[in-house]
Amino acid sequence: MSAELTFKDFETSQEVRWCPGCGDYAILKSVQRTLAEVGAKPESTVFISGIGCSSRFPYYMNAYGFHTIHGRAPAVATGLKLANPGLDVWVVTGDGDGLSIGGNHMLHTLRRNVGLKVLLFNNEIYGLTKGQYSPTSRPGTRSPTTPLGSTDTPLSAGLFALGAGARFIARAVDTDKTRLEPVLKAVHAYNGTAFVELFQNCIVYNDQIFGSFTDKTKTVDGQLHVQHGAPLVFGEGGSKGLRFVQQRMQLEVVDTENHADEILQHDETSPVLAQLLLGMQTPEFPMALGVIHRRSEQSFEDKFYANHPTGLTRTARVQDVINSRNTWRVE
Amino acid sequence: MSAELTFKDFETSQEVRWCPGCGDYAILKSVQRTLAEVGAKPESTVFISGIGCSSRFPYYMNAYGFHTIHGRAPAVATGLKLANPGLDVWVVTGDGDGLSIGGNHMLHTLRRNVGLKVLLFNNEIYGLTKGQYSPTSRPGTRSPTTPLGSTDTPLSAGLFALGAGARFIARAVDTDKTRLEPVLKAVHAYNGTAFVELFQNCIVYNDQIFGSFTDKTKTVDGQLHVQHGAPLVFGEGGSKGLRFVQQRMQLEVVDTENHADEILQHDETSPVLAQLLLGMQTPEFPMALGVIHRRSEQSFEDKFYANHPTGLTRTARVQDVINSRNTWRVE
Amino acid sequence: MGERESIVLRIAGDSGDGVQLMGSQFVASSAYAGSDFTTFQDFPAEIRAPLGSTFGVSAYQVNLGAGPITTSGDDPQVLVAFNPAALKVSRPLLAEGALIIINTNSFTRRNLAKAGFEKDPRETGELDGYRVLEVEISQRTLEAVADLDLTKTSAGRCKNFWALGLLLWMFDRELTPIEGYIAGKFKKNKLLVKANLAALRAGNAYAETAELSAPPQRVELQAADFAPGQYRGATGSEVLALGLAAAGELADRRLLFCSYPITPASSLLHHLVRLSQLGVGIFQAEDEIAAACAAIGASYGGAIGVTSSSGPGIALKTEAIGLAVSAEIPLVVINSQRGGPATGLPTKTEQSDLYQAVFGRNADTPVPVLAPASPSDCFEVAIEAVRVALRHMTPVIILTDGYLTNAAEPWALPDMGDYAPIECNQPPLLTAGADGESIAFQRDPVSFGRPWVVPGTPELMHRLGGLETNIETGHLSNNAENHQHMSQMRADKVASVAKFLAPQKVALGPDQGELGVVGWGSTYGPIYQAVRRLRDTGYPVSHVHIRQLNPFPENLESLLAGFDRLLIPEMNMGQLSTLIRARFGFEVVPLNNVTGQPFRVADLVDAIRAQLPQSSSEPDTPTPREASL
Amino acid sequence: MGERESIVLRIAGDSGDGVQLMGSQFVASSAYAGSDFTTFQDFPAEIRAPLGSTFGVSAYQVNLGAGPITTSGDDPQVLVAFNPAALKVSRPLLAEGALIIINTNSFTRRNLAKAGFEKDPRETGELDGYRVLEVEISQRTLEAVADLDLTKTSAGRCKNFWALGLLLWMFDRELTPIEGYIAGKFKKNKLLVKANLAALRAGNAYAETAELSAPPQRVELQAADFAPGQYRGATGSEVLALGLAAAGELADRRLLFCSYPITPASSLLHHLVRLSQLGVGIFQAEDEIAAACAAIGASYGGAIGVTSSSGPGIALKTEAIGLAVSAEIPLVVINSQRGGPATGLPTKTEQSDLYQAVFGRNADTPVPVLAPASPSDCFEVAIEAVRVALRHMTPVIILTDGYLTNAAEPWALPDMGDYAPIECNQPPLLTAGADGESIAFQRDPVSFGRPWVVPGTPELMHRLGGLETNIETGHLSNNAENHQHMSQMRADKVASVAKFLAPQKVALGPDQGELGVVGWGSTYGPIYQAVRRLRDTGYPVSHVHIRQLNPFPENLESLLAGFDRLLIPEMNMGQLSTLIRARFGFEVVPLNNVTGQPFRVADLVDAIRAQLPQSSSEPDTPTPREASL
Ligand SMILES: Cc1ncc(C[n+]2csc(CCOP(=O)(O)OP(=O)(O)O)c2C)c(N)n1
Ligand SMILES: Cc1ncc(C[n+]2csc(CCOP(=O)(O)OP(=O)(O)O)c2C)c(N)n1
Ligand code: SF4
Ligand code: SF4
Ligand SMILES: [Mg+2]
Ligand SMILES: [Mg+2]
Repeated sequence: MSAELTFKDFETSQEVRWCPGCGDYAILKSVQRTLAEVGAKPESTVFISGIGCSSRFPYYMNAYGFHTIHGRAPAVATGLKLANPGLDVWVVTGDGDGLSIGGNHMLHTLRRNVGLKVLLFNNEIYGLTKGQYSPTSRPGTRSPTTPLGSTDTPLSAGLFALGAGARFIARAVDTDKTRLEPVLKAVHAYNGTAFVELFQNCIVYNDQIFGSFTDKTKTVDGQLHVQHGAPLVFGEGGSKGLRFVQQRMQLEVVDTENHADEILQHDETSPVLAQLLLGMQTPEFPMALGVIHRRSEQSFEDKFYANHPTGLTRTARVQDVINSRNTWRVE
Repeated sequence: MSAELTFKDFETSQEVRWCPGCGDYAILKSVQRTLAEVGAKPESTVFISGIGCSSRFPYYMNAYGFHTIHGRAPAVATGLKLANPGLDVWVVTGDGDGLSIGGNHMLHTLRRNVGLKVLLFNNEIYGLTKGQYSPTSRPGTRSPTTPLGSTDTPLSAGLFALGAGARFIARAVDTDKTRLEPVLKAVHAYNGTAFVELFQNCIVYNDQIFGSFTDKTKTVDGQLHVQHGAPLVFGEGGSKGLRFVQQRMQLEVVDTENHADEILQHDETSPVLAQLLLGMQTPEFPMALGVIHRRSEQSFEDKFYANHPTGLTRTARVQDVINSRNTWRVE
Repeated sequence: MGERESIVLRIAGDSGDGVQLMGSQFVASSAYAGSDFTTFQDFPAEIRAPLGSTFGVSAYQVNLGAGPITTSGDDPQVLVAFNPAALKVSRPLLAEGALIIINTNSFTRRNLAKAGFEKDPRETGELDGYRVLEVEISQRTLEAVADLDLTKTSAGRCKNFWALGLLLWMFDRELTPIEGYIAGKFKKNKLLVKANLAALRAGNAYAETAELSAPPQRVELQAADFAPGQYRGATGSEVLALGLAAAGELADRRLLFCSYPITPASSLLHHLVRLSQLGVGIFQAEDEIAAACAAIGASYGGAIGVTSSSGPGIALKTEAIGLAVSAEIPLVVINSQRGGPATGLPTKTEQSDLYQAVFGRNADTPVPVLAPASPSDCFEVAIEAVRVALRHMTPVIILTDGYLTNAAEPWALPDMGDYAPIECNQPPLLTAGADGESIAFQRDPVSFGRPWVVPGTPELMHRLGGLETNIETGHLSNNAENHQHMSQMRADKVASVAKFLAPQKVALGPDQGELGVVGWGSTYGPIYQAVRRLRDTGYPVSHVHIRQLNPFPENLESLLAGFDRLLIPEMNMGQLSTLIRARFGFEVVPLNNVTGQPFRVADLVDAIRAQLPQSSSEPDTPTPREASL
Repeated sequence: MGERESIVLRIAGDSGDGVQLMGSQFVASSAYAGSDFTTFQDFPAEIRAPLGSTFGVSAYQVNLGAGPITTSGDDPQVLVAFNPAALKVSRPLLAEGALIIINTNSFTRRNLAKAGFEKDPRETGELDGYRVLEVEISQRTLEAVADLDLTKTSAGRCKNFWALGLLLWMFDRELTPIEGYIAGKFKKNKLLVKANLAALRAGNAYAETAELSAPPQRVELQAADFAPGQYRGATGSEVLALGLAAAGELADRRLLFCSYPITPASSLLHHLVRLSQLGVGIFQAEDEIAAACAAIGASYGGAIGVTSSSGPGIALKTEAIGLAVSAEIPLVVINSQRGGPATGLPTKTEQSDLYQAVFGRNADTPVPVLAPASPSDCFEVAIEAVRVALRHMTPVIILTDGYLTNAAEPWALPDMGDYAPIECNQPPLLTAGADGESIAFQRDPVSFGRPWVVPGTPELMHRLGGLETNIETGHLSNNAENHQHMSQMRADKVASVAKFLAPQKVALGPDQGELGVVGWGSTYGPIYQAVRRLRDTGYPVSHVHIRQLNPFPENLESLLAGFDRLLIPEMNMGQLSTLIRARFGFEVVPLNNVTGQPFRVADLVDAIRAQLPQSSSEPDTPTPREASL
């Protein structure tokens, strides 16, 4: 495999079985392209998923793949990463898989900073089981279990991750490959838990739920693409920006021209800024996309190996250990 | 039971079986006293716990009590609250019970805002199982499973709750009854999920772990008692205060005299301020105590009943429903 | 075609072809006309597979006729194939000489390729031995609605009603009920009412007029011999939902259904959410553990807590079920079984969670287990389960499965007046000086049910939990003898359930003899048919169907002992066989089918006959097989 | 007191009295002197109960002597009671005429009241029938260390060594090894070394000098007849930990132990964390589900993934175990059983998770199950479990329990040279044009183990999961026949385990006869003793102990068939009885003990004799009982 890889090298023979028009297709392609571009090796790349439409992902990737059980992918992946930290381990999950039944494993994975690349396909619905509302569904979501509209308060995936202590939080839109692929590259390069919320359209059960910022006519005013060190501006030609109102401890949208020096710069290391950006709701605010939060910190497995007295290698013989303590001899 | 109740009315005949000197005793007493003071009725008060030292709490309360299984108290309590929203339902849990195995239920309880009063006894250790480190243990904690010191990054209970969408977050020290009891009263009065982190000393396995702010010599400089609308000051005579440095988006301790007008006022409705306060680490900062965050919002069960077409009452007869659709008659 | 006792029809096409709607309307019309029936919906595993793919085929199968019809039929004698993939998938199932109605418009090169046909099967001889009726269904539908102002897509969507019109003529059914249905269904869009009516009538007319000179001739079905009464068609999960609501009414308690979606259990959730007016509430929890625990909390609070899932989700609930046993809290746990292990075959049916239900908990933790035999039986079982849970203060497991969930049959509507109220154990009055705390632990001497003392009750405050407690006071106890007593009490409690339930009866045949065929759950239909056929041709065989799997009915041992041989067909690797052997020590012959499909009656007939080798009276005829159309 | 074959000693006191340390040092000294022994630690359920309370009593019991000693003994003949509560709790256990050594300094009014004595038992006649030695242990300890500069508390803490000194004199043991131990243990604090040495010697001298004129006289124990070799004392969980590490070495793989603390399973975790140098890693997960899944992930990555818990935690793992079955991933699951249901009796022992191990999963999901019989046997079983997991690519369950976990006995140290390396299934070489993807699914024809292809291996990328897959390609498959084949393959795989394991032997007695007593797990010790006693007095009875519970050994059926009657003692409500009946159809007599305590040998002797009513050769003697001191 000396020749350069293309995305085709990451395709499998399996027929892709998502609904026509599902956002999953676009993400699959972007991942395949990104892996080819960064020169990942299929044999040292592993995709671990739970259960859900999105969790079928591993079948379509020519890499090692494990389609585990509902909600448990981060736990399986943690075990794998401890056994072999040299692998690139990706976790593919959904809003139900990763935040409902699997919320606890996600929480502790993020807290520990296990070196996993977590792609959370958030379509705000349980796709595979035919469209019940999920913990990220908006209030009022009509579904087979909420025929009159849901009333639960949704979870913000980003704020949840921040509260869990995530060091890397990013967001991207399924079909926007020019923005998605750089995020995937950053994920690939990161060595702790890289948590990415992907806004993924479920054309069957929750079509256009992200329309307020993904609709062609809305992207310019509806999306803010953050870049560390760059001003937090959006809109036509960067005409709008964000400033911080200390009195209320809140963000505000202002026009860039008149408030040039008040516009915030993006600082991906600031938890406060992350909280503000992740908490922005459309249409009042744009949706913050890109790498919103990134701090460098030793990964769980690095600590594990560094603190393990022998780096998990066998340096003694069982016989010697058995014989070493408080023994006596009978002749 | 027309006469006024005293804390004795909330005691049971069961011998209390915590280790002598355990912080749990003080909390028990404060809860008993508070319930008596607010005029709670034993018969409409329920304590639901998981498993752990702290989870033995219900046995010692003359009220209804259910000592369930490890980590699941919030889920059992949610079911109870839906069945009978008129009850005062308290959840007693530990850092292991509520944040390790039970993290997911805690997350979703907070997200939904179920009307539960959650007392999380955080002793940063698994007491009942003899002292293993927990998800809130400091790095370096020596325990039976981490004889060389733990390396995991701990979870902040408060930041986790905030990320989960908690509307009420408070903190108190086990033995400081003058501060604890007002917090418990606020908890009693709140109608959504009231989440309280109690710094509870485990004298056997993690003694004095909160010494940096609970030690008698440290309370004045080590504790900041927040009060909505009041300035965020602490230290001898309120000599120190917190200000916000916008550039770094961080808090800073300053002396009150010279920076009087920069000192922040506590705003319990601000998530940003909550994040800042909950994130403060001793000894650089004081430990923020009291009601740190409180926003009023309809509780889960109130929404449940309001949106249930019949408020969960039976308004039709099964026979009529059975006979109502697409039937035919055979003579 | 002459009069027939019954016939099996299968309609297959893409998910978007409206196959399920067409099937259910066809069945409705047949029901009005007095046919017995059992239907089965065969959904694709994918949500919305690519158009034209074989794995995207959705099918609706119905067996209808004089009855008793208890299965959806082995081999379809009529197939409606909306596209090549539908033909590809269904052809191997058909009876010899079956009639295949093909929508020729969909037999394009592209669709043929998608279905994996190298050549058009109509030309390769593959369809020899069948009778094929080629109709331009799509084309004729478009023509029928041509003068309405519809998009081509909308117009095309009417083709299921066109095809239904044709079928209705074939089976000599009235159009009127279907017309009424169309008017209701599309009442928000007059144009669609017109279009679908036009399509329906056009298909009907097409069949009637000279255009249809060859097959299909009319099918004359013998009417079923129904007992007088009110009927409706219903699937197992619909009936189960109503049964739970009925139990709530009989107990005069609210019902809180706590669940997390999973195939095929979700459909129960979807039905129950529409029964609010019966005092039913739904809690969609974050996972199965929370669902089980919330149901326990609900029961603790005095509602009827019900939780439901399929095998993998039930696995997660087992710890919580143990808590309900220990704390003696009533709880109904419904398992809609599916193919396993692990995620397995979520859309396929299986009966392989019997071990899990009876034995699948840590420690000695017995739980009553009931299994409905048919969609109608779901009503009885739901009520019985709640009755047992409240009487004995125990969790009860109901084992249903993917087949029962989706299969529909005519349901003789129950009369609620026939059901006794569901009693629950009331706490005794507190006499002066008595210990209010221990009242919740004063168990009934026969059922071992403890009083259901709910929070909010004055003076009876007490503590429950999962730690072992003193048998009298309910206080924590580490005492050795007490644990022995409590373990025995828990065993006795579950054993006592049998005292209250009906003794085991024979479903068909005498209650002793050469061979007993013993089944449980959704295999009732095929076993019943197979035994009926064999008995009709003189074979000495009986059918025993066990609804009460733990504890077994008190008379089961003596009943089974009356047969020389026992054959136990199950859709698993032999789980009931194990239980029967373990309990009674009988030799049994297991017949295990784990294909994700219900048993075929013909296969059962063969298997049963193989157990009757020297039966005297036997004409050596081949397995009776429906004459083909 | 003359020479005795064996004696049972119990030391009891408050958690802070150093009872466990004292016991283990006493046993060490006895071991050096050539005694066989079995010890059992009886911990209070509370972490640190109030001083002086009965529920805070911590006890250490040891049975020692000529051996084979296989239980920690029924009735202690010597009791050291550090306080009234210790006496209160232990008195009912004692043999008639036992010697009670009392620390009189603790028999204050306050302590007596805390222990629930209304009057001082020394004065009420309660202790008539025992021999009582009253010693001011606390007081004399203080005197012994008086000239050292110690706080009173520190000084008082030396009393366990004072009492140990006394015991060592009674049993005529050397002080030297204990002195060495003290020097090591307190090496960071010279003062404590001095103090404890002083106390030890003072206690010893006290016994030796005239001050002790009455009892205790010296106890002379017959030395045990040990096979030559190296020994050490070890608890089941220590040995199990070393066995797992040994398996890692034999397989030349890292071992990743993923667990969540729970009583009594945690002790395994605590032991393994100290075996890092053997390539063992520990992952303390957030819960049991994560622990099981992480172990699966570890095995997927080529390490030996092991997970461990007790019943309630195992319940949570059952879904994940199903995944390992489906994906054919090796995994070792260790269940340290405890009393149940639910939280139950966490500190008490029980064998009631056998059903759960064999049947406790959704679907047909067979898993091999092994159970060690004694602390030493844990080594063999750990290695065997890993061998099976790797050979068959399957999860394997080990059932140990609270008793085995904490019981210690002399362990004849194994020679690693005696163990064959553990092989795993290597992927075949990839030939040109072959399908690398399907190589992971090419199963061995005998063991049905598939190659262990781990991520990182070039060219063999493939996908695993919990959905049903094609038996040859490993691709997803909904196919009916394939599911039947895969189900059969999974059943055959587990059945094939028996082909590789040793046939069942008889533990004691002939391999056929009037009565076979059949046990499994930690009841080995008491059953063995009971059968031995009865055989010694001429009763025709054999002991069969099953290590391999699923599948049963291939010859088990024929072996058991050789007995006229089978008695099955278990610390549960009859779970092995069910399995034996279900599998072989044999009538069995269950003997069920669910008291949270191991069987008493005397009770077993009675129960076994009751099954031998007409045995010819029977002298009508009472149950042999140890002569009291
Ligand atoms: C233990 C268990 N519970 C429930 C299910 C059913 N189930 C499968 S996927 C899913 C939710 C899928 O939603 P999400 O994670 O958002 O993925 P999507 O299909 O939307 O991509 C559920 C409830 C299961 N397979 N296993
Ligand atoms: C399913 C299950 N897993 C594990 C345990 C063992 N266990 C009981 S309490 C506990 C942790 C207790 O820690 P925490 O919640 O912090 O309570 P504390 O004892 O410190 O008050 C554990 C691991 C259990 N009882 N059940
Ligand atoms: S149901 Fe939704 S998420 Fe699932 S494949 Fe279809 S479009 Fe995609
Ligand atoms: S172990 Fe710690 S938390 Fe538990 S009772 Fe003792 S002091 Fe309290
Ligand atoms: Mg989703
Ligand atoms: Mg704790």
